Amino acid sequence: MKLREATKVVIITEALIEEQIISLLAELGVHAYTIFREIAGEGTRGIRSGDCLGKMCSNVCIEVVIDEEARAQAVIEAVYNKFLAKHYAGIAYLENVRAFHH
Amino acid sequence: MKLREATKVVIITEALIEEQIISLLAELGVHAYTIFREIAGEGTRGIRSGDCLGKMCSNVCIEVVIDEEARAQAVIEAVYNKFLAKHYAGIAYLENVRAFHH
Amino acid sequence: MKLREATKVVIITEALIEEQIISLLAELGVHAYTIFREIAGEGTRGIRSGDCLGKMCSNVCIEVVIDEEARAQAVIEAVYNKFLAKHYAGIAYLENVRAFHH
Amino acid sequence: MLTVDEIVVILLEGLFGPPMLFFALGIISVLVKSDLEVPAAMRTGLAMFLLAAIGLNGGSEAVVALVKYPALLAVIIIAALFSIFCGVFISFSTGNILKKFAGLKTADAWAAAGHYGAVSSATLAVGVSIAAAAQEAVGSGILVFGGWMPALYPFMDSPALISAILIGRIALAKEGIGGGAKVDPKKILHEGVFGMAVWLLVASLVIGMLAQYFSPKEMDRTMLFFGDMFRGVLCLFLLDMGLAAGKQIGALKELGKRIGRAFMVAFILPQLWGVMGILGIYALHLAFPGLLGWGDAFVFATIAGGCSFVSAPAAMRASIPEANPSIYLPMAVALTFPFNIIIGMPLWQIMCRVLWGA
Amino acid sequence: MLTVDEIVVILLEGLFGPPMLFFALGIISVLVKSDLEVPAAMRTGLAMFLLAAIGLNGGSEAVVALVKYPALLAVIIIAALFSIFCGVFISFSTGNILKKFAGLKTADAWAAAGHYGAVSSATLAVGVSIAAAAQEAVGSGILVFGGWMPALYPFMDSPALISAILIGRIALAKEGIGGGAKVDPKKILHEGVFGMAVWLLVASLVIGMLAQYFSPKEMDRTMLFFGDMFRGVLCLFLLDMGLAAGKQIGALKELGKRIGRAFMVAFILPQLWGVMGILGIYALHLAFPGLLGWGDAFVFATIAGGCSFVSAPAAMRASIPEANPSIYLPMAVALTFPFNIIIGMPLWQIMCRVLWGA
Amino acid sequence: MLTVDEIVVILLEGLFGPPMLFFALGIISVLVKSDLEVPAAMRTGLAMFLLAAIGLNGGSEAVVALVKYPALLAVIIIAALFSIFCGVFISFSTGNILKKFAGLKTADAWAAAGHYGAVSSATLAVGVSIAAAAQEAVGSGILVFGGWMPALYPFMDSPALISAILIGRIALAKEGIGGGAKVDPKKILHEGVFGMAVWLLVASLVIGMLAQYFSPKEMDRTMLFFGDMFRGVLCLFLLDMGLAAGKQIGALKELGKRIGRAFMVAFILPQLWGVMGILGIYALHLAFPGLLGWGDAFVFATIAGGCSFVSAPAAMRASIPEANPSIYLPMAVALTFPFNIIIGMPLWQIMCRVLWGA
Ligand SMILES: Nc1ncnc2c1ncn2[C@@H]1O[C@H](COP(=O)(O)O)[C@@H](O)[C@H]1O
Ligand SMILES: Nc1ncnc2c1ncn2[C@@H]1O[C@H](COP(=O)(O)O)[C@@H](O)[C@H]1O
Ligand SMILES: Nc1ncnc2c1ncn2[C@@H]1O[C@H](COP(=O)(O)O)[C@@H](O)[C@H]1O
Ligand code: NA
Ligand code: NA
Ligand code: NA
Repeated sequence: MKLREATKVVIITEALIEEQIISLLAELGVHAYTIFREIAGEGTRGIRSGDCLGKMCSNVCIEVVIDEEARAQAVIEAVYNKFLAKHYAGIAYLENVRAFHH
Repeated sequence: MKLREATKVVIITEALIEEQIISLLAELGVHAYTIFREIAGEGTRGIRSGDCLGKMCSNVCIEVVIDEEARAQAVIEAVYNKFLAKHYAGIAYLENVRAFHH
Repeated sequence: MKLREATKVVIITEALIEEQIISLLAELGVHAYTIFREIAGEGTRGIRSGDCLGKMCSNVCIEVVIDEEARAQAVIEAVYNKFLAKHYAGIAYLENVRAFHH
Repeated sequence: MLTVDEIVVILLEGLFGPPMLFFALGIISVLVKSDLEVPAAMRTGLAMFLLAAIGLNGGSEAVVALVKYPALLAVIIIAALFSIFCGVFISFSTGNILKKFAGLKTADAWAAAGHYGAVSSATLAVGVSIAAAAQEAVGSGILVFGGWMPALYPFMDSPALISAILIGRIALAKEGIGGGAKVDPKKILHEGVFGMAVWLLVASLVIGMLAQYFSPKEMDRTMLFFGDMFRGVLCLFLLDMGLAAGKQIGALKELGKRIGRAFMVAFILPQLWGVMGILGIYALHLAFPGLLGWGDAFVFATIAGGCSFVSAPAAMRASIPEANPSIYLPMAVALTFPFNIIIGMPLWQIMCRVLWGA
Repeated sequence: MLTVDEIVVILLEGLFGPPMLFFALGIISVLVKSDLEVPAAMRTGLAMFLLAAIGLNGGSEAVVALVKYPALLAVIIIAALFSIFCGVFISFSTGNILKKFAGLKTADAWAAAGHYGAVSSATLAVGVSIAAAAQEAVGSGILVFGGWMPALYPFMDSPALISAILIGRIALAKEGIGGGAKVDPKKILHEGVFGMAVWLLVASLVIGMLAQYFSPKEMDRTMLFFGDMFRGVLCLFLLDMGLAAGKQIGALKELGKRIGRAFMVAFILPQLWGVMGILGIYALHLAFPGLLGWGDAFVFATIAGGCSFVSAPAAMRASIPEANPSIYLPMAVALTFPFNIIIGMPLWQIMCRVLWGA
Repeated sequence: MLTVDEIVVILLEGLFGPPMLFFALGIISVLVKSDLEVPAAMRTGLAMFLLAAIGLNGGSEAVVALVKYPALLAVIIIAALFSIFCGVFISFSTGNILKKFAGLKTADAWAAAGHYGAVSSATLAVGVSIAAAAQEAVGSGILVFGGWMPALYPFMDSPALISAILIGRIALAKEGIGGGAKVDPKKILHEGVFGMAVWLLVASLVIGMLAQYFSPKEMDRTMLFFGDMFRGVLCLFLLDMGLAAGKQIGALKELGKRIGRAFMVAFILPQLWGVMGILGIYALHLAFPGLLGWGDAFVFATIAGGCSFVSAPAAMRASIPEANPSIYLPMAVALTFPFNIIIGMPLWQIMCRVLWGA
């Protein structure tokens, strides 16, 4: 069996910066991820469910399964520091998973 | 680093009661959550993927990251008892995460 | 309280084979699951976000909460071997959850 | 008087007109397991178009008629009161019949009753399409369909839903079930008035009145969209309704042994309510001659006889969650809706034409 | 005979007509990295409109013609048989050519072959748009395009897919690849007949026939939507197809060294199949004079020459998963589709007009 | 000269025309907590239709006019230069006024300034609808609206966004805020030109020119969709804009004590920019008589006075993330947009008609 411990990085933030986050992931060498679009949510920065037009007010959830815990931590830290810590709404967290990817 | 242990409450249920669940969360003091809409699924109460019109037959997934495990348990219990135990289709579960939210 | 340990199987793969995977789950006796449709992603087999028409280029995420860890492992193995190991793009992983389902 | 030949033509034209055939296509598509699907956003778009079109057209015709015949206002008010009566009466009777005759459980009976009392926008749209075509065919000299009837929607819909829910909850309380469930008539009334369908319809009617009065040329340009496209959009909408009906056919088996009686109820009751509506409007016509055409009575019949299957299910799931949606959904969408548009409507049309001698 | 001037006009009118320009806009938008996107629900809505419109129009014209010329039934049946032949023949030949001449792997060759044999609704829609405009231009006195040709869609599509899959799987089995993969011709046939595109098209054709016969006035009202809007809706649809084509241009690099030959195949083969189709219909025209116009042959050419890029890819991904979608998708959508509508169609049109002397 | 009666008619026809009433319906729907919603895919579809329609129509009229009056080319070029000036000037002035007079923080002031400088497609669509109706009413003998004005969109939009961002970032850097944020004018320019709205509009204009020139009959068929449906589609689009405006009303409270001044700015400034635009086009009209109608100046006023609330917010969120969207979004969509279409547009129209003596 090929199940092995891995870490899933989950980033939920403004749809507007999806591309910027993907670019940052690419810079960090991460090229495999899954994107859930047009999700809604509430947080400390107000309800964000289509109260305005375009991408401004919807959220996006990006999930990245990464083999090494250390790299996962580096990724979440980079994303958090560049985007979530400053100006953009969102949350990020890690989960332990057992992955079956080739 | 600001990673800290937290618990994620996941509630998957009928889209119809999304607002009621959000109200209950608010009553419990929870004002931060993420909503995945128009998801499908099957369970003990039949396939629910758009077999009828409007919101009747789609599901919604609500995720809430909560710092204290005890509060997370209280939340899941309240939601379960008020909605899922009785009349509405759905499932609820907890996951351990390490959150990076400010 | 009715919280009990369970395992969540997560399968992210091509939207095209959603039905085939559901059939396989049914064969394995699994009749409860949740489906997230029209999600995007990148992996070793290229970006898959609507670069072509129809279902060809979107992903689907199927989540199954299963009580017994052994059955969850059997399910993920069956799905992996039949679809992901060979021809179809995707990833599958397990997560530990504490479920509240009746 | 209508000859038999004319009746046959009415039946054939209706059954084999594009809208009805697209509805059949929807049902058949499910039966043959086609993957034909109408995306949800498209469904909403089609529904919004139809509701806005019905409202705009009705409003613009109503304002012309009201200017010409101020007495029409009295007719409209009486019709609104009659609608309230119909709503309450239909819910009340249907609930009792479903419980006593069809053997449904208390919760299921009253939840289903609310569907029958409430108004079905899809049924109404088909009715308006038929009445408007008939008006068009005879020209503007003779009154067939005044257009404003759909404004009665909320006057029947909300009373019906509220009474079904209240009676149902009281009955359940007596049986000691769900004593904790709260019923909030204000909230139900709010949803009844400001729910998407009725709100858009009534608001468009008001818009049609104002625009026709102040800005008739703009109105004409607008109706190039909302008028000319109506029939075609209705076809795609009914295709989707057919798909929904087809998907619920399988759920009919949940009715189990009660299916025979449920079948009868789903078929016969709406005919009664339709006829009741027609007779009421006919009485009003006799009292105020010249203000109501046969198409008005016919459209009222589609309001009274129609069985809601989009907004009522959501209201009932929230207010009587003890009821099993697999009872009321298939009855509404897979039995009554097809019965109504295929069999009921031609009958109502013939009845109206006979009464009006048209 | 066509003069050179007339030919130039045909070419210019086609190339610089709004539909083709919107297609170009789609491709350019991708190249300049515009964020212009057609939402999936809108795409489905546009496609449903076009398919229903083609069907309704074809059905209503077919029923008129059939009543007038019962012999047309024989023509339709023979054309259907010819379609089956074309489907099988095109898949068979294309697969061999792709493998032997273009150097594709077995799986890729047969998967791509199925695309060429199958029918492209987008190509068909463009063809119908041109033929219908030509019919409109000459008035109803002269037959240019009888409208029913699109009904042949499933008669070519399913046989093409089934034969490509069967031959492909046998070839793969011989190479010892994917022995375990199951092929279920019944399932493929089911998808071929009840898949969204062909099912909606053919059902609309039947609806058009019934409605034209029983309810012609309703049909007219319906065509205010499905008829008048056709060209405009086609523009938005082709914009989306252009976007899809543009997005696949990048994937062409996967063809690697084989790109030159793939290019030739993607361009030349469909021209052959189009011409084969035209000759077949022309022979039928000679056998049954007066029942087929040049537009019929032209639309048949778009059915035979078109290369499916919506339903075929899905069918092939499921049945020959060993094949690389990055081979067949860009060939179909980024090479053959543009070639066909930009170069193939004007040529087919000229050939048909020359044969018919129109 | 316009009489008072004519002015009243202009005001009433505008305010009580269907588009404006549907906008009001949108706002009211939010206030009464209706669940009326326009799905995102439908919103995109409506916007694409309107942009393509404005472009196609403008292009086809421009090509006719350019062939007739080659001097128009000079007019267009001068107008484009004037647009660039307006864009920069409006951003610059608005930013300073918002900071000094309205007391907004630096980031908020410049982010909001970009919105006022940028172009609002929704405002433009309403303007085109009014100007085109006026042209239609007088027939093609007199020039009211040449159709090509919307092509100036990018010439005002991009310079406005770029200058607001650059000035804003420099001001923030001086205050020591966000020193690390990178501004990439090339990227902003790219988004300004190839962003969905402006790109589709301008490309459709080019398509309209080419198609009108080479394929006029095809163009006519296409305009059955893009022309006749325009007013009706605009109604549904404005309903959605009204919903968006209504949802932002609540956010106005974030303005706190500054709300009074923000109110004044949101109302008065765009009027100034609109008038500035009108005067510029009027000067051009005096220099090149016969090439510009009052509708051209009016549409230019909607370009200059409009305040972007779809593309500008996204650009500003990305480039000045320090600014609070709850300041600029409600100002743009809940204050200026309604002010502009309800009060500004009638005033601009009257001013233009007076200047042109029409
Ligand atoms: N505790 C939480 N649990 C789940 N989702 C959250 C949580 N906090 C924030 N979010 C998500 O992140 C988005 C932005 O949050 P905030 O930055 O707090 O405004 C929200 O709209 C939610 O979708
Ligand atoms: N074991 C499970 N795993 C994942 N999702 C489930 C499971 N059970 C129920 N669900 C979800 O909850 C919905 C209602 O389930 P039920 O109440 O069992 O009908 C289903 O449509 C699924 O989306
Ligand atoms: N490491 C990963 N983390 C999250 N999603 C992944 C990962 N790898 C693959 N995926 C998902 O699986 C799909 C197919 O992946 P692949 O088979 O690698 O092309 C991608 O489009 C992603 O949605
Ligand atoms: Na009713
Ligand atoms: Na073909
Ligand atoms: Na502006």
